[in-house]
Amino acid sequence: MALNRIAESFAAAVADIPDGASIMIGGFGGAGGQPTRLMLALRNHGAKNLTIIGNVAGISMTTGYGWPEGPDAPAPVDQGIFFASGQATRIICSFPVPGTTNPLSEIEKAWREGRAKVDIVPQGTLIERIRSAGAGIPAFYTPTGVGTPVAEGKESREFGGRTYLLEHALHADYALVRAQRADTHGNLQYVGTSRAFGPAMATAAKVTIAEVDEIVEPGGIDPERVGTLGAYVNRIVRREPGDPYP
Amino acid sequence: MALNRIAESFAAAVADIPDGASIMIGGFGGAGGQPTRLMLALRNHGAKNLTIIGNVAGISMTTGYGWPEGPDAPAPVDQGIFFASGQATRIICSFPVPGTTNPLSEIEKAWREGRAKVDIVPQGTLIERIRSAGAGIPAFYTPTGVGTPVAEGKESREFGGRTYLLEHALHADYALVRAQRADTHGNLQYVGTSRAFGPAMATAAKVTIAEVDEIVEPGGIDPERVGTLGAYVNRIVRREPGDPYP
Amino acid sequence: MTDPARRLNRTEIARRVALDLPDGGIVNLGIGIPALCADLLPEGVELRYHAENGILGFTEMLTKSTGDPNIMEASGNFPKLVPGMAFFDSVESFNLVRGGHIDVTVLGGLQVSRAGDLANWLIPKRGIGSIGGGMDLAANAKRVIVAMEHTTRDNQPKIVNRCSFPLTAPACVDEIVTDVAVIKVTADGLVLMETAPGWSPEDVQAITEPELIVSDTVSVIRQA
Amino acid sequence: MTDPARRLNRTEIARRVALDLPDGGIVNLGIGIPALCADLLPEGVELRYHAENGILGFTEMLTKSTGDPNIMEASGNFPKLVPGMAFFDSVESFNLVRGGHIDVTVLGGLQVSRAGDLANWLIPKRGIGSIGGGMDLAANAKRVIVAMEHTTRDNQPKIVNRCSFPLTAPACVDEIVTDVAVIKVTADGLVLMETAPGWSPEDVQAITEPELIVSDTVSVIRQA
Repeated sequence: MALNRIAESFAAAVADIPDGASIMIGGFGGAGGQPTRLMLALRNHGAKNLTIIGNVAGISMTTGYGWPEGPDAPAPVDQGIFFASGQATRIICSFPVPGTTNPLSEIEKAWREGRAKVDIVPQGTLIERIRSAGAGIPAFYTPTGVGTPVAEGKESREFGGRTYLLEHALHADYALVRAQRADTHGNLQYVGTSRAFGPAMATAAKVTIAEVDEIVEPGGIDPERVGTLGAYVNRIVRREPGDPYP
Repeated sequence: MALNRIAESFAAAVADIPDGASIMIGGFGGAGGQPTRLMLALRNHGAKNLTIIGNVAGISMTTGYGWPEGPDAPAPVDQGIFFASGQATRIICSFPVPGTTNPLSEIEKAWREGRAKVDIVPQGTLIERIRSAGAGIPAFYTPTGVGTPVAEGKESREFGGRTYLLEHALHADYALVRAQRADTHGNLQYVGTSRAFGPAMATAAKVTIAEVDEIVEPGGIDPERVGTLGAYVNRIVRREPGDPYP
Repeated sequence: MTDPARRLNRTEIARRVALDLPDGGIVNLGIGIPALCADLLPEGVELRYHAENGILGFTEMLTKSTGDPNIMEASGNFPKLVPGMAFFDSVESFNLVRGGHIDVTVLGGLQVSRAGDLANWLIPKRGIGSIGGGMDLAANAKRVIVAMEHTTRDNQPKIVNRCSFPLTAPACVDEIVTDVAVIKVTADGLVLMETAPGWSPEDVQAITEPELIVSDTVSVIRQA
Repeated sequence: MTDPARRLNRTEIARRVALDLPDGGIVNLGIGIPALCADLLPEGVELRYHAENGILGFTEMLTKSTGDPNIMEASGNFPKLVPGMAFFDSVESFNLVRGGHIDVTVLGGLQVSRAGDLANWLIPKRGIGSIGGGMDLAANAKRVIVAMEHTTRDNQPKIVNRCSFPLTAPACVDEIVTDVAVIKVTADGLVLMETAPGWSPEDVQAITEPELIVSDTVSVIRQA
């Protein structure tokens, strides 16, 4: 009983997210690995002044990045929905804008209008900062970003004749992740490249909520294929069969 | 062709290990995950003045730790063989001696006789130092060891009101690892708890050599089950079917 | 001085500790008395045991002749495959530990100080010690319970003003369960919560170096 | 000044880069011209392509209507499942990159300096830029090849004394392949190795800001 992690609905799973919360959103960018239903539930929930932490952000809705195409394919959804709705006031990500400027993404519109702060972090530094938060490491040194605007205001130090930047752990209040299968204890199984930022984010947030296609009994996930341990997962919600979103 | 990683024998796989080399040995301690045939080949090869990097070291031969028992079970082998042979002069590990003193392990004998240096590192710090070496992180902060003899001579620093130690990446010249299956490109599949230190060590050494039960064509390992990428593996050697060592 | 009554045996110490393992928790049990807790849980309590080598969710052990050395826990025994288990590497295993995701660890102890400092990895005259995962667990688990005999074989206190042995971690212990007492470590000092049957608070104090604060609710040691 | 002969098209640039991808290597191709290299390898060359999102060993792409969004590469396309592939998370993916395990990365460029500084992530007047995995790749791959047009649309040099745009990484570029030249970055400066058909070293110099050292073996741009 004490191990059961099932939440009754997407709305219920995000109902306690307060104004001002920081929210990690799993996946890489694109449909694979994105917790689309949890995102839509959070949009409907309406919490405000949110900080969104993601990787590629806001370009699927403008360019179709990582989304299937074709007559039955749904219109892409991405982190831009929280900027269109006015809920998010900050994003920490590695790839907030596509190479083209037209049409402007919702994130870029909010930034141009002074409604949102955009923190751009090199992708390897972003994932390592998230991983460090979960792993109890408050700070680490990385060679990435030395001699670039990323180094501004940061400590640097030489090791073995090369210069490195000190980077800090990045925690969040909530992580929304997407996996294909969960067992009732919250163990998650991912497929393909849908892992991406999900497993690290699940370790770095106070509350981790997983959106899955299927919930099985313990034993229904091969112990060799647990991608996120139930130890990190607080709530799991099953998608409706036949959900048009990938 | 360029991706083929198969070595013809255990002896051939370790033949270029020079005197003075640092050697990571995978697994955790015990039979599972230990590259026993590669270790025996290195013992026969005879390279001297070796630094051994492992985790639990030298207690299987004295206590049977992690080895099967029974009439057909082989006598345990562990890192002590390199101290009995006089090849190793240093070990970096987390658990070099069992709780009991009798009989003395080969590592402890060598240490008592002044033939070997023993560096004891907390297990979580040891694995993170190895992981950092492979991940391009020269140093990181950890809370473990603060206020203990482990902190002696190390920098400490506060983050968020807690004190942490600065720990450095630990590289090696060679990593000997054990997996159950390899494909010809060097991708490795592990089972159960035989992973342990192997995957991180494979990333941290200049040359990684894997001992496996089975070599398959590419595609013979599920892409979801690759525990060590072929990118990290330089040589693979297949064990003889029916090898008595586990 | 002779004991006023018998001391608890190792199984009884473990049975008392088992009462404090939280339903649904992630628990790591050290070698020795701690490892005995697993078989002594109150009914209805479900835990997920973690072992440092990379396994979560194991329960009972197979014999060494029938087990699989590729499915091991950190004491070198071979657990049975049970539903809900997970295997992972040592990096992930210590992310769990260092990251503070272990709810309770139960460790053995050589000495515990008034401030909750723990020494359990090295008797200096022994020469080399073994740290293993103990420092990571002691420094980072959400709750650290030490299960040990109250005194050394020579009846010298193991609960001391200041540890003379090298520390595993400072100010890390939350609770001490011994063969004669349950003691809580607080900011005010060590609070005696329970005593073994036939042992008075004064009897416990007599073999304890720091002064104990006797709880208003001090009781006989409970058992699962 | 008019061009002395036509410049190479994007496919021809990519075909030249493909000659420098080492058999058996781990290769990461950026968006744009770099991504074209994959289809243009010399016969017999086997590479393992890496993409930042956590895939190694992919080859060809499926169409967006038949592919699976759970099997993606970093440009957002959907690779076909082929033998020898591996999937992993972003932590592992950037261990490969930051740890220096990528043999070659081919990146696009806005500017490359005489010292091999690369600027490719932000045109300041554009406002927000996107760093993605580019800084990690540029700073840490064993070999960095930049594939780009030699000049801007206004025919201004993109190979400059000093980058005016924010850097991706300093002193990281090993080789520049453009639509008119192949240039090696050395400690002595930029060495002109090859020129497009009909282009003399002087023609290339005329649209390049730093002074080029003309190699003794300068030749026409080779093609796979």
